[in-house]
Amino acid sequence: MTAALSEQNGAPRVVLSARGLRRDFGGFTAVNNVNLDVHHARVHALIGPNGAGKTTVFNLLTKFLQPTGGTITLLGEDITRMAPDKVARMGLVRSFQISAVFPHMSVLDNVRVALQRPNGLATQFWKPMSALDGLTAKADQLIRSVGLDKERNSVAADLSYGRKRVLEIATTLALDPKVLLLDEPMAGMGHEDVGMVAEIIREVALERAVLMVEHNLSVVSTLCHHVTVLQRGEILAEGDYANVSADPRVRTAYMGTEEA
Amino acid sequence: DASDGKVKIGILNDQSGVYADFGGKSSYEAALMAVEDFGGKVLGVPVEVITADHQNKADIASNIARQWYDTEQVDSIMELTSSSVGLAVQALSKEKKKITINTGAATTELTGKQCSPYGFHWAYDTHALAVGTGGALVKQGGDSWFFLTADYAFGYSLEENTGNYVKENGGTVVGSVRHPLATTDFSSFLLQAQSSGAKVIGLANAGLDTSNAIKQAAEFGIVQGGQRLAALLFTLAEVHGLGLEAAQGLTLTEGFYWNRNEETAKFGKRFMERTGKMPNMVHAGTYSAVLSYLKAIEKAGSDDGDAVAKELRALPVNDVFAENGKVAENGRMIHDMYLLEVKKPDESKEPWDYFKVLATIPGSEAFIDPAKSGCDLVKS
Amino acid sequence: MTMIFGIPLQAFLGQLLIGLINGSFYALLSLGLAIIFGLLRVINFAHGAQYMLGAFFAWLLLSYFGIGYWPALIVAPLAVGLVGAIIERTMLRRLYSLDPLYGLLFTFGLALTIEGTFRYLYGASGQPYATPATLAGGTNLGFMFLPIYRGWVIAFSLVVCIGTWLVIEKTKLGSYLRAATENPILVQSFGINVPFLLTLTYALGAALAALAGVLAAPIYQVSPLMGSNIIIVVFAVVVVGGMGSIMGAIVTGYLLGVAEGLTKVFYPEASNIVIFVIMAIVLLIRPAGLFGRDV
Amino acid sequence: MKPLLKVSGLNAWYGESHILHGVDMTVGEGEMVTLLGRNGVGKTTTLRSIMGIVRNRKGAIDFAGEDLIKVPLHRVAHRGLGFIPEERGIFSTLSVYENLLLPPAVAKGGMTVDEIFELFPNLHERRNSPGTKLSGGEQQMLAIARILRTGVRMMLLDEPTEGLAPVIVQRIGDVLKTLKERGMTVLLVEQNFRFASKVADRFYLMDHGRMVGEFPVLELSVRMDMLHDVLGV
Amino acid sequence: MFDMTLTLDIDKPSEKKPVVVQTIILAAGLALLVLAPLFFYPVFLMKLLCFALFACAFNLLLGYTGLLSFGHAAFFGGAAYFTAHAVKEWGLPPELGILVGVAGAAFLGAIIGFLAIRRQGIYFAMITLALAQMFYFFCLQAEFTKGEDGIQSVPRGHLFGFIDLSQSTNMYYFVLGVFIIGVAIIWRIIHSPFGMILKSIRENETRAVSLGYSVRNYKLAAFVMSAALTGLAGGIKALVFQFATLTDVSWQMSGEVILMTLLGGIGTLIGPLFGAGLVVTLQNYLATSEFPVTIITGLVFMVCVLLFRRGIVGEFYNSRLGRKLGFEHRH
Ligand SMILES: Nc1ncnc2c1ncn2[C@@H]1O[C@H](COP(=O)(O)OP(=O)(O)OP(=O)(O)O)[C@@H](O)[C@H]1O
Ligand SMILES: Nc1ncnc2c1ncn2[C@@H]1O[C@H](COP(=O)(O)OP(=O)(O)OP(=O)(O)O)[C@@H](O)[C@H]1O
Ligand SMILES: [Mg+2]
Ligand SMILES: [Mg+2]
Repeated sequence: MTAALSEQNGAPRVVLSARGLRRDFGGFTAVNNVNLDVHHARVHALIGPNGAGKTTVFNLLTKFLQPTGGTITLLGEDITRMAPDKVARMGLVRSFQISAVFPHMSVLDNVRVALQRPNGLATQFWKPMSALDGLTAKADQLIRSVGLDKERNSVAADLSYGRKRVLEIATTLALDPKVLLLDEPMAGMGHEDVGMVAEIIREVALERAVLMVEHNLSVVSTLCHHVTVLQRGEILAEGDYANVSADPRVRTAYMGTEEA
Repeated sequence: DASDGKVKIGILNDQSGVYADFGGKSSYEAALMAVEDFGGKVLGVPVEVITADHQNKADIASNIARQWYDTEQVDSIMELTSSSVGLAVQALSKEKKKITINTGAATTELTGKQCSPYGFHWAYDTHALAVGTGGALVKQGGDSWFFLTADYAFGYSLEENTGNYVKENGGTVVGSVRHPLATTDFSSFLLQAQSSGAKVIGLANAGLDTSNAIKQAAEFGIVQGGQRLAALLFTLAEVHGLGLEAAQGLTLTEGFYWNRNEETAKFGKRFMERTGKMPNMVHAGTYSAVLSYLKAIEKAGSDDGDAVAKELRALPVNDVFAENGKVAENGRMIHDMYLLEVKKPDESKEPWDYFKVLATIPGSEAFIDPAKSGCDLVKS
Repeated sequence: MTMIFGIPLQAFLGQLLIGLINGSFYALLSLGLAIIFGLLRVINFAHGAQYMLGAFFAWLLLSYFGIGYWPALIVAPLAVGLVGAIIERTMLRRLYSLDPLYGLLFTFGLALTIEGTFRYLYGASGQPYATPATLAGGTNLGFMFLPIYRGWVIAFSLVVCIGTWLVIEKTKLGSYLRAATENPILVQSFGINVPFLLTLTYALGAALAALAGVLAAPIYQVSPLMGSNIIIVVFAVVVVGGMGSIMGAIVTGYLLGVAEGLTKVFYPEASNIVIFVIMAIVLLIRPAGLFGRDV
Repeated sequence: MKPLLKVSGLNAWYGESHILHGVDMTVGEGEMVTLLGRNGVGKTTTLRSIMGIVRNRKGAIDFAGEDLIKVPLHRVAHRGLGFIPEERGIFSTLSVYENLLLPPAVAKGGMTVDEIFELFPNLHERRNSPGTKLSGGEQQMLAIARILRTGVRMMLLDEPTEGLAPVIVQRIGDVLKTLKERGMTVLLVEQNFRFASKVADRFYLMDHGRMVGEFPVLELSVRMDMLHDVLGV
Repeated sequence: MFDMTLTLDIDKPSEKKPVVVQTIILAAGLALLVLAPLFFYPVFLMKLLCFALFACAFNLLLGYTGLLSFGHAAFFGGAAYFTAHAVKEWGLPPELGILVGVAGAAFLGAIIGFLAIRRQGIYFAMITLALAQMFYFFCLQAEFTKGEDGIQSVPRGHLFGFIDLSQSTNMYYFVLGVFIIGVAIIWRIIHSPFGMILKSIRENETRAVSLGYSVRNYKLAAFVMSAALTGLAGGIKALVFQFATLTDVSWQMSGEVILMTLLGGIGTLIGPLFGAGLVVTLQNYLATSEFPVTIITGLVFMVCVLLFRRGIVGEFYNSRLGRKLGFEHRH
């Protein structure tokens, strides 16, 4: 409700926000006092050195981990204690740092499985498989949009690593999420795919919020509207890429002295 | 005359489980001996004996029995160790109008509420054990009892029969504890029995369970502490398994002892030659049951269930197992039982010389008066 | 007489002690299971059978070769360990690359075969095994009569458990073993002979089970069924303790033994299921088990 | 330069699929060679075949005068060859410290634990936590550090920079340079071309299970076209 | 979760022509079952069908959800007890008695499943085993189960009030009918949108969660369905043998059904039917022989796991003939 109002005022509305987020592992604090606002129709990058807590933040936001402290709000609703599948159903969907597909299903079926839930075709144990035929067209469209047409009928396990990541993005998009969390979507991808995936992300971000972790700074610089830098679990700097990358603290902590 | 050209007897019992020594394969041998002694033929047709292991499972037993009747032309089934098996097969046989003669199971139910016109109970029962072993110990001053009871029908029946007997004779039952079949560790039950202060600890279980309990009682110094053990169902086979050292001094009740007289000893030796061990009451009882069955067929001139059942009730039983035994209306074969004591190792003069006969318990005392058995076959 | 919760002190302490003795067996067995599982990712269903084998070896040694308890305490575990090694080398090893459930199924079949064979050969009824003369008799502790042999079982099992734990957790060998569980190929590429390590592990686990078997022989009879009677309870112990945690297996073994012993005092009918009930409760509260890591 | 590793006519298979079709390459003593190629051309497979992890292979792998084809996997390390896999292979049941100490030293001259902790302070800080609780980058450092201890003569390094922050990549580059100064031989598989160009002496270019090109770092600029064709850089 | 080298996919024809062949095979199979009592001992056939249905229901969980339950005997034996009690003590007609059994098994399945699905893989197997063992001890001690004796002499009664089931032919066709209905239900579940989600959960659970599927609920639903269908098998078994005993709730029974499924082919619809047929025949054959069944059972288990993980039907599907007939499977 509040979110919808703010949009009318012209400013991009906040769809996902975290306040004072904290997570301890034993005595070790992996994430500490993180405040984060993810906006509709924007690509937000979360960068930082290895071990800074980026994946942990993702896990906290998507409820795969329970926060030790702080609150998370999604579309105006407090989701701090919600189950991960429920959060996903509310429209917050993630990809994984290590590719996650259904290995022994065809590419088409991978996408259709994702389409089943939003189309209310998941619990019908009494209906025949042909009930799913209606999803094929939509699935094909998604497959085409990520350039997997040739592999449509191959088993996901047979795809190369990079293609699997692309497939994962396709299944994620199938849910038509409101907020998309991508953990290193380009990692392990060949050069030919990086550009295409970047293009896909740019496109989907037109009507969705995207939060991504990425080490490929050229991607970050061209794609992202907003960058948050994490270090040792805390926010080190925030702003657009130009500002952040000029920050000397960021340079020493993350980027190093020269562009990689 | 005999249906389908032969008379077929099935020996169905536990041949690999806890009661394998109690009856087991040797019961089959006993049946074969009986057939041979009878001449191998009845009414001019051959007599055949088959056997199977029911692994102490009532359902397996009843499946085998069903199949035997339906597809193998079996005319009667015998031995049937374990109460659950006995009851199940007797019920099935009633439906099929076939004879069962039970020598292995103990429960009085077989000839009580669940009696059958075709079902006979031959060797012993829980009542006889209660009167025999229970009675002996009560007479020796064991007037307070604590029971270790196998947690199933046979155990309850044995505990109840013995408990009643104790109470009728002025004693008390101070407590009881139930243990599952095939318990390996009795120590905590024994401790309970020990702290109950009862004079007698009644072991209302059988086979391996009883042996284990006795062994562990020794470990915990229970007998030294002044309490007595009553192994209510214990036979020659279990004594052999346990060894005289551990078993000495136990009082027990059996319907047969091979070394009781010349005739029994002769039978025992013959049996020994075939099986490598001496017979207990189950083996001798099975011999007797088969013999009596064949006699009844001969007398009836047919192997039809109704005719044979009638003759079995009419004929007296006189063989190596029973002297002047007779079959009551409820199917109970009434005969004398023996109160025995296990010898000390140095008293034993030859292998398998394990028992002293303390007393003979007349059949009328040992077994329930058929009129009071609860069996509706008995006209009152 | 002193009473605790309406139970004579003597009975209470007595049962506590007996619980500890049972716990000793649970601990020894779940320790072996935990080691094999921890390193091979195989749920060794044959553990009960190997425990039984240990007892049977001791019995066979005594009845056919006149070899007594003390040598048997060493020889039987070695022999069973050797059998374990052969099984691992020839069969079990082929299953490592598959889902761990196949290991469970294989050892389940193995257990049936071993038990079936011994039932076939020796019948289901137990064979007696005498308490060694040096440990025969008992002492009156005042509150109970403690058979010396049972006291020995508690003490000895504690020593074995702690010793094994030290080896696995604190030595280089132990860290090789743990690493090899996760990625045998990589560990091998570091220059460590992993196949041999795995064989050794399975042999060690089997030997521990056999050791428990020899310890048990004088208390319970030596019976082909002794293993299958205890194995499922030990499974529950392992689940409660947290799979793969060696310390967890040991501590939970003793704890649940005591819990079971106490149930026998207060509510004997439930003594069979108390361990399973505890398991259910633990699962509700801490699905990973008392000592398990979250997975 | 004396060749330390000489691979000739190496073929390798995964089950039925034939991945390497006669790979030939040489790595000199103390040299740092980088293997470039697109996804799935068989770079990892080459390393795994040399190490002996892929056993279904034919050809000759001469390492310090001995053919490795017949050496069982657990003896290869003792010949002085260390392998750092793409997926890092950190053990979750071992602490960081235990992970570090795991591989047995195969020769003298490896780095000491103190030197390693100096190189990778993160590891020192997290030394008592379970290995896989480290972040991806920390795990990569641990994987490299682990091999540095053992004193091998040659390392096979599979994509060490994948998923690492630029600072860490730089640090790893520095480490590799340090190692080279100490005489370590390295065969590196890398997608990060820029990184590779900073550390390598020589490049091999791979396509479809074969070597399709080879050139020293100095010729890099003139070879750009060929790289473009094969890699699509 | 379960090993993926197995024949995972469903008995699904890939081309048109094989459909004909498969229809013929199916029809022949049905005809065989209808005529079988002319040639075989009906009680044996009924036993076979009961176990086949049991194994198929079990396979719904193992083969299609990837959950290895080591406690299915609880549902099988539990339902047998419930049905037997309902028919014998409450005097219900057979069809209602069986429904009581199914409902009871489903209820038990909900409880055990609720606890067990908190863990995965091997833990799941052990927990189901332990909980089923707990149920076993409950049955051992509960009044209504009659301890070691079991519930004996259960009347078969009259189906729908007029078909006398004590006639073994009538009983046979009743059992056959129930079997066909049971298998049809399983087939439908597997080939449904729901079945698709089950498959995806088995393939990658975390991913399924992130797509918004409440994995626990799906698993629990599959568990309860499998338990209920197992209960159907247990209920008819109680009527066929007029008996309900501890054997059916013992862990050995849980092991047996795994063997049947493994032997026939995990994840194939009709594999368990063959597995059950083989095991039941073997047991029948060995029941009256000297040789203990357990040794053979154990050995078959070991050989299967080591050499024929696909099982009879799975191996057939992968054989040349099987492929020709269109049963080809990936992997
Ligand atoms: N275990 C395996 N079984 C079957 N095929 C495999 C296996 N591992 C890799 N492959 C196939 O072998 C080919 C070469 O793989 P390899 O891992 O060597 O490629 P790579 O050059 O290292 O690629 P990347 O840059 O993605 O790591 C690929 O087509 C891959 O799909
Ligand atoms: N489950 C866990 N238990 C203990 N420590 C953890 C756990 N998960 C993460 N950590 C620690 O938290 C810190 C942050 O890890 P995280 O995976 O979030 O890093 P990251 O920023 O994603 O790094 P990378 O870019 O390398 O993936 C690391 O030091 C890691 O060791
Ligand atoms: Mg990360
Ligand atoms: Mg690679």
